[in-house]
Amino acid sequence: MQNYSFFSLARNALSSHKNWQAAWRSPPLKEEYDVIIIGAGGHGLATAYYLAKEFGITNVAVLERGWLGGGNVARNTVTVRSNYLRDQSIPFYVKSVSLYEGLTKELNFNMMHSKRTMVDVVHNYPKMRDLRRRQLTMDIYNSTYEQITVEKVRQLIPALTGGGPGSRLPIIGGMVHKDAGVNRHDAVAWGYARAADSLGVEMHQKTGVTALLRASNGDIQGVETNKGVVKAKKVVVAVSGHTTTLTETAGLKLPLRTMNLTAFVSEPIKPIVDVIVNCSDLGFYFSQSDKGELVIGGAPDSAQSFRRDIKQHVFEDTVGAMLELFPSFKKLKLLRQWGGHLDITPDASPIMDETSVPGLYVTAGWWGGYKAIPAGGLTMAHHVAKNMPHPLMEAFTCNRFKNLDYILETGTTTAR
Amino acid sequence: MLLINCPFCKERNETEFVYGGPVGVDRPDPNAVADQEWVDFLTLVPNPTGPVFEKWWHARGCGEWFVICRDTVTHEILESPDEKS
Amino acid sequence: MKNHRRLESGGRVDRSKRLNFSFNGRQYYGFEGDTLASALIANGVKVIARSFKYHRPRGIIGSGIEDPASLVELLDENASGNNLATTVILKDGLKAKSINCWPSVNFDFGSIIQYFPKLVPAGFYYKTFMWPNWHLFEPSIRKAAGLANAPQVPPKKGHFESRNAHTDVLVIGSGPAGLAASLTVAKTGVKVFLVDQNSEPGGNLLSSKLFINKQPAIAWVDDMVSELAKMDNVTHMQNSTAWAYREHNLIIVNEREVDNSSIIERSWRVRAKKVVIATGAIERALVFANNDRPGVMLASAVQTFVNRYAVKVGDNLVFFTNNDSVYSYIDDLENAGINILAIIDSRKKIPDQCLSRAKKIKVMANSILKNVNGYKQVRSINVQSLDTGKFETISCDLVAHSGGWNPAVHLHSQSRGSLKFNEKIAAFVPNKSIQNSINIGACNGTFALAEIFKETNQLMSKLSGEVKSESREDNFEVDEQHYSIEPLWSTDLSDEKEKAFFDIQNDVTYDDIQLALLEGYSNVEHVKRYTTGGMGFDQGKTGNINIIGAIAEQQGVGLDSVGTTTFRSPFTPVSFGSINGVRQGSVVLPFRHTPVTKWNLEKGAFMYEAGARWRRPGYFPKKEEGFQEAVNRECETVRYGVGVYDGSPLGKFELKGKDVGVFLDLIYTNIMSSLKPGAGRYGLMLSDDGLIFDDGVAFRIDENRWFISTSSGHSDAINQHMKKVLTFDRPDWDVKITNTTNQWNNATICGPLARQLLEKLSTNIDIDNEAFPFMTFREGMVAEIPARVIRVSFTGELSFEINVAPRNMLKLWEKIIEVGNEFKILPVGSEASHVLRVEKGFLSLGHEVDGTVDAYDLGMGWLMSKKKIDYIGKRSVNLRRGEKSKGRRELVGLLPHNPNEAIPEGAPITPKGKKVGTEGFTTACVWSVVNKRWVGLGLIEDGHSRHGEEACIRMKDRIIRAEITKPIFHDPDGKLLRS
Amino acid sequence: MGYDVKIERNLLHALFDLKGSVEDVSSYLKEHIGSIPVEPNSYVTYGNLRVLYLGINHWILLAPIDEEQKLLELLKPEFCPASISIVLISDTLKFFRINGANADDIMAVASPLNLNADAFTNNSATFSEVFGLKALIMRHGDGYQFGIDQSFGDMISDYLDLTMAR
Repeated sequence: MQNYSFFSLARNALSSHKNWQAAWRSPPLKEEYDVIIIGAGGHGLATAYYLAKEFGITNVAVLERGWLGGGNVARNTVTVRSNYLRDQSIPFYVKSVSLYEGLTKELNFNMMHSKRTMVDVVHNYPKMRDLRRRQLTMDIYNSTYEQITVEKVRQLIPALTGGGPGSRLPIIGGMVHKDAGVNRHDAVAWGYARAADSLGVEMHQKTGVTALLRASNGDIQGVETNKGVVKAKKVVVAVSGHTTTLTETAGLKLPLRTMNLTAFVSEPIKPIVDVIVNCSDLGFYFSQSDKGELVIGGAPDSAQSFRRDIKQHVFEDTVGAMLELFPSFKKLKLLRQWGGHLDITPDASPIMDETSVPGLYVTAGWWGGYKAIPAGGLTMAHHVAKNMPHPLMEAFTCNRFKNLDYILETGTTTAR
Repeated sequence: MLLINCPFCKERNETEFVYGGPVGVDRPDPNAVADQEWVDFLTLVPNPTGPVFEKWWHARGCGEWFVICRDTVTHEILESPDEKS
Repeated sequence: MKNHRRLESGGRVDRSKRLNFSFNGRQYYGFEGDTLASALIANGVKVIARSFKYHRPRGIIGSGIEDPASLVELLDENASGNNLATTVILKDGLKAKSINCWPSVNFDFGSIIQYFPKLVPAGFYYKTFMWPNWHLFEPSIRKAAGLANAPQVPPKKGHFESRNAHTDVLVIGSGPAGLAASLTVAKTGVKVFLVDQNSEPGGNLLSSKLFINKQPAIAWVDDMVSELAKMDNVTHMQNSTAWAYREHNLIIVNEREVDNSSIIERSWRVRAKKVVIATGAIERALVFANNDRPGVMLASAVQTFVNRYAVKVGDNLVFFTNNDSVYSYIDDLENAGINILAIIDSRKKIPDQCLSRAKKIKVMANSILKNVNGYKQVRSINVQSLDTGKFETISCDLVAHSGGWNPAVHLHSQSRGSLKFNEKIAAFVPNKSIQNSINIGACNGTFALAEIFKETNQLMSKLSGEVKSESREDNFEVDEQHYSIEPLWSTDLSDEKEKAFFDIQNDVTYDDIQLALLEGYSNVEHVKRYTTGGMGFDQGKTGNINIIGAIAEQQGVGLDSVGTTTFRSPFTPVSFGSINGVRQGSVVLPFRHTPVTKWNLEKGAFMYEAGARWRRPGYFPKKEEGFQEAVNRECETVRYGVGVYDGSPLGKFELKGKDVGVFLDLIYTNIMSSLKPGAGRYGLMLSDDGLIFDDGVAFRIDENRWFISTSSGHSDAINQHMKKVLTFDRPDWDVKITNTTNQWNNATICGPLARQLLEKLSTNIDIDNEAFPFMTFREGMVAEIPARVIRVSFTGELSFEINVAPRNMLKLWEKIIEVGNEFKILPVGSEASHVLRVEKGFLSLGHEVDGTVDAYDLGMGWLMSKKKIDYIGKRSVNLRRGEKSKGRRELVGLLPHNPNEAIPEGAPITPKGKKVGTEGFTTACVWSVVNKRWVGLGLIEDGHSRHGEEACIRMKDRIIRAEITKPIFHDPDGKLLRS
Repeated sequence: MGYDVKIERNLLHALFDLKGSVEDVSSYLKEHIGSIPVEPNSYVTYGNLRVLYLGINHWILLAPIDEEQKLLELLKPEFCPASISIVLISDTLKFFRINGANADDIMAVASPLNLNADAFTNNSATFSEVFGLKALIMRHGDGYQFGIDQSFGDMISDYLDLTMAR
């Protein structure tokens, strides 16, 4: 892998940047691989990388219907955090956050991971109690969460001038999650892809999988694509939103519904907010990117959808919530907005498991799955390589629904 | 924001309605089905890329629950219930 | 300063209305009808802004929303961040300044970076700043981020509005196509909305000097507009941008310059049966070295500034084009006194009708503008003939270029319509519409005026058919126009040292695009993201197509197979204030009051946000009294005297029909159908997956009538649930439900003295315990008010819930307080209620029910009917418990070893207090006034069999040890509430 | 410059909620009041009394508040047959009246309902949304009146003040 550094940049400048290598190759598609990963999004690419890096499995193809890194990794709001409620979830996300922190160096690709802390703005006492429960449970797993006063909230976020004592929903305090950060989402996809490629993993873009193929004994034996049949004894489905579309071609039904979640950015402005602001009582969250845009998210749409679109009323609710706390943003302008679809399970926690089809693995149900990419990739690779789940993912099985054992995470999306 | 055809009130803004999930199988007799069948009823819902039958409640209108058929890709409403009165 | 670049006459500015403004602290003036851009040009101001990355000086390039560079910040009362000078309507007193430059636009420290451009190619930040750590670099890079400053305060005057509109036809764009279409449709009598982003109608006709029906086009525009104005069924709005095309033909329009001085901006949600998109076309740039120097402009902008604003942009002009359109500007510009030195045309063969318009001008076919000389101002250009390879330098102060025209397909594309690449005009045009919309005119790829009218007529008669009317035939005579083009996505820059920009705002150069492609970022989305091309304030309106073209050329494919990046809303940036509208302050979220709310506030209650948007009193502190003292006082009043609380928010429903009994048996876990008239029961409702949904009571009024009450937070959900079950699962059952939540308010008096108080209030109900036992209700008069009195208890004490009509509630309340005085009655807030229910071990949905427990875990298995074959949730609870009932978290009492030590609510319980996975948590902990100690409730694994053992609550710095007990700390036999 | 409207707030009407099949309700009402409307979301008038048809098998009887007692005696909610349900709900809705030149502007801000004259006529009545809440909307004079859940009355009042643009 070509090394990236200031010196390589300077050296290449001398040759007018004509000698850079492609970040990943475009090899011809083979007839068979050890492992096929469907979906070159965050989870698919991370799984490929860790399969090669940690488990030495390099005869791997990542098949992507569209363009590499074009899934939800291209559309999310890049918040990385580990403030979860349940014992099953917290250690998983703690691991993910720590992997993210080392990722720039590990992949030699600057993710610009900025550990800038998240501030939960709290408006009611039941919420505060819930967050305190999180705080004390998170402490067991070394994730930090500290209660702060209203004054401290305002000190950390000077632009937050609303929510005063006479307002509709006065702020009563906040929680600070210092482990939280943001980074460059495209860099995560490209960094994993480049590193996986250098270890021998193949990326195949514009290679859409149309069906999963099973052998006569029921095991998975490969996939059918727009470029022909490709064989593999192990297939990982990492196609947020379209999971059931694919698994149903193998006769496998999964408890997933596909929904649309949207985000938007403001015009670029000089730095005004340095932390990630989250306010679930009103229903919005945002951070300011290094480009100066505020990256803002809110609640999901209610109904099922495969259309990456904006529901005007959901969008207006988010804007109204933000303006309540940041009234000076009234003249700030919306620059761009978009949607992405993802699938959700009955308990809103993910499924990472080998399915009842031997050799077929799914990683799905990611509802805010960006933060889970490194740990999701690592544990999935572990499962595929060792034929047994990684301890951190053990709870997130398909089978938990057989006994209706839910892992209910309130606030799985950052807002609501 | 959809424009949903309520059987009583005709076309109304989506904000007047509450989404009630896709129409799955009918609720089985809980005393007559195997565990797996019961769990499937609770957790497996149709999730097609295309037309899906789904329940909506006209919460801020006439109060009727009804079923429409909507395309999950285009959001076009392909079938609405007949006008009833 | 004087307007020395202003023409003596012409244009659409009103020279009698002089407007003073300031830019970067200097005073200037312009006229009504000017934009900030035209006024700055009139005053000879050339450098408007500095670019994002290289801080190169930038001038005005376009004349409207397409301009990629002229960003300014508005100050004072109009303060707003990034604005294109070309779209800022000039106002008297306007103050603006340049963005992204320090200390000033003419001397910019940041520009030093441009001397090291080789070190900052596209995506350089992905490759460096990694050692030793990104955190060291981020602060200084972050400082350079952003463009303008965000406004520091909200607008001081006025407010925003958002509103709804419904129309038969929405026409977007009041250019020639839009105006003709509007009038045609409006004459059929249907309701028409016509919106347009510009300050004046006419679209491109405002900039040209064309003739329609032998009169100047602008006169035709005036005729059309005045005819439309006479029609009641037409709503015509200028300064109104349709910026989002949502599903089901919902279009969002941002209206500025509202005819109501207190409204800053207005947002319209327009629902249209049919949408006619007539948004015109946007001129695109050509890519050549130093194509960003002030004085390099889009050709159409030069024409617009001259014809519409009467400003002479430069004196000596060179055109650079690959298409016909610049040839039609020649006369207008020469008439304005601009000296046209040359037309550089990249085409080998230039159409004759073009050449005939340029007879006196040097036309250089098959030639390329190689580069521009000058820094803050164009000084000269170098042109190369591709025939001979020879170079020539031409001194000039203005370069007007045209790379062709892109139909403004943004809204069509937002509506999910598809696009196709039209080779004839070398541009993407609408293909299929998905929603009920059509494209007409230039946005449909039809550029010549005569053809626009022809097409509009055709399409409109078809549309008129849809809206039930005869078609009409207009016959417009217009001057001929021709349009042909040979695409030139980029000039040959392989050996060029100077920068050539694809995206002028984000400083994305030819080299950047090449680098992205070299490194394998081959998809158009990759190129956009790697280089940030097209991601600026202008979202690449003039430049994106060239990026697509460059990719196509490099990959040797057609533009069709490269495709476009997604067109996202908004079409142009729009303020969050207008999107939000009037919703602010007290109404930012809904709120609900009872008739007692005002009284509570007057009595100094500390108000809480409760479920379902109710605002409820938490406690009533006396002066200089803390939280705990106030709560203790209220609790003691209930335990030893009598208190009163406002229970109005409880959800209430009346049910009638012959099947209500069986229905209640289905939705509650226990049996309700056996109740006698006048009697009621407490019950649990589950969802079908066995989770606890609500708890409440059901009472029978007579054979066929019942009422139920639910928790206040869930009444809407329960209404929904009941009707859903009746519609889909039990359609044959006769159950009619009326929501009476708002028909009944209640004051609940509770405590050992409650009966005495009720007697004092005077009632015709026999309130003796025998005659009116626990869990029954009676109707009668209380304090001369018709009332329904219910004996339920959420505190564990003797209670009477006195329900009355809301119009009588305050009267009842005040009477209770007045009469209760002698019993030292106190109003009780939700904090005291919490303490009282914890002392009794009563369930609270938000505390003990967190989605993992069932009724058995809570020790309420007696509510789970064994007799009933089915009730909602039964099967799932049994399935979840399965054979094993070990390891479940069960409700227990927690008595801290130290009676004065509180356990924070939510605190986790771990085995022996170790730093390991939890075995439970504290659901509630209160100071018990009857036990004079802290008492808690918790959920802990196998808790029912662990009474007497020790629970270890793990805090960060210590362990709180507590005894596990039964979850009840007061009157375990329930004698008091039945007394 | 504000909108030119006159707003009356928090008015009470006598209201009776009626449910049951069309046959049952129409025969019961015919006996006591008159025939019921046929068009969904419309009403018929009998003197100062209106019968509103608001949902499948759902009507509301609306009259001045001082008629309440008289109607109670006439309709006898407790004694009507099991097949129909009559519930007094006068206090459930607080009514607001908006009249004047700009009544349409206020309603355009408040409600997504199509209030164009051809879509919402003089004898239309329907449940729809006002400021995001369920509301019973009718025309009134040169403007409108709408009823909103009683507990939201103060909120609607605040909302109207904001909308009046003063």
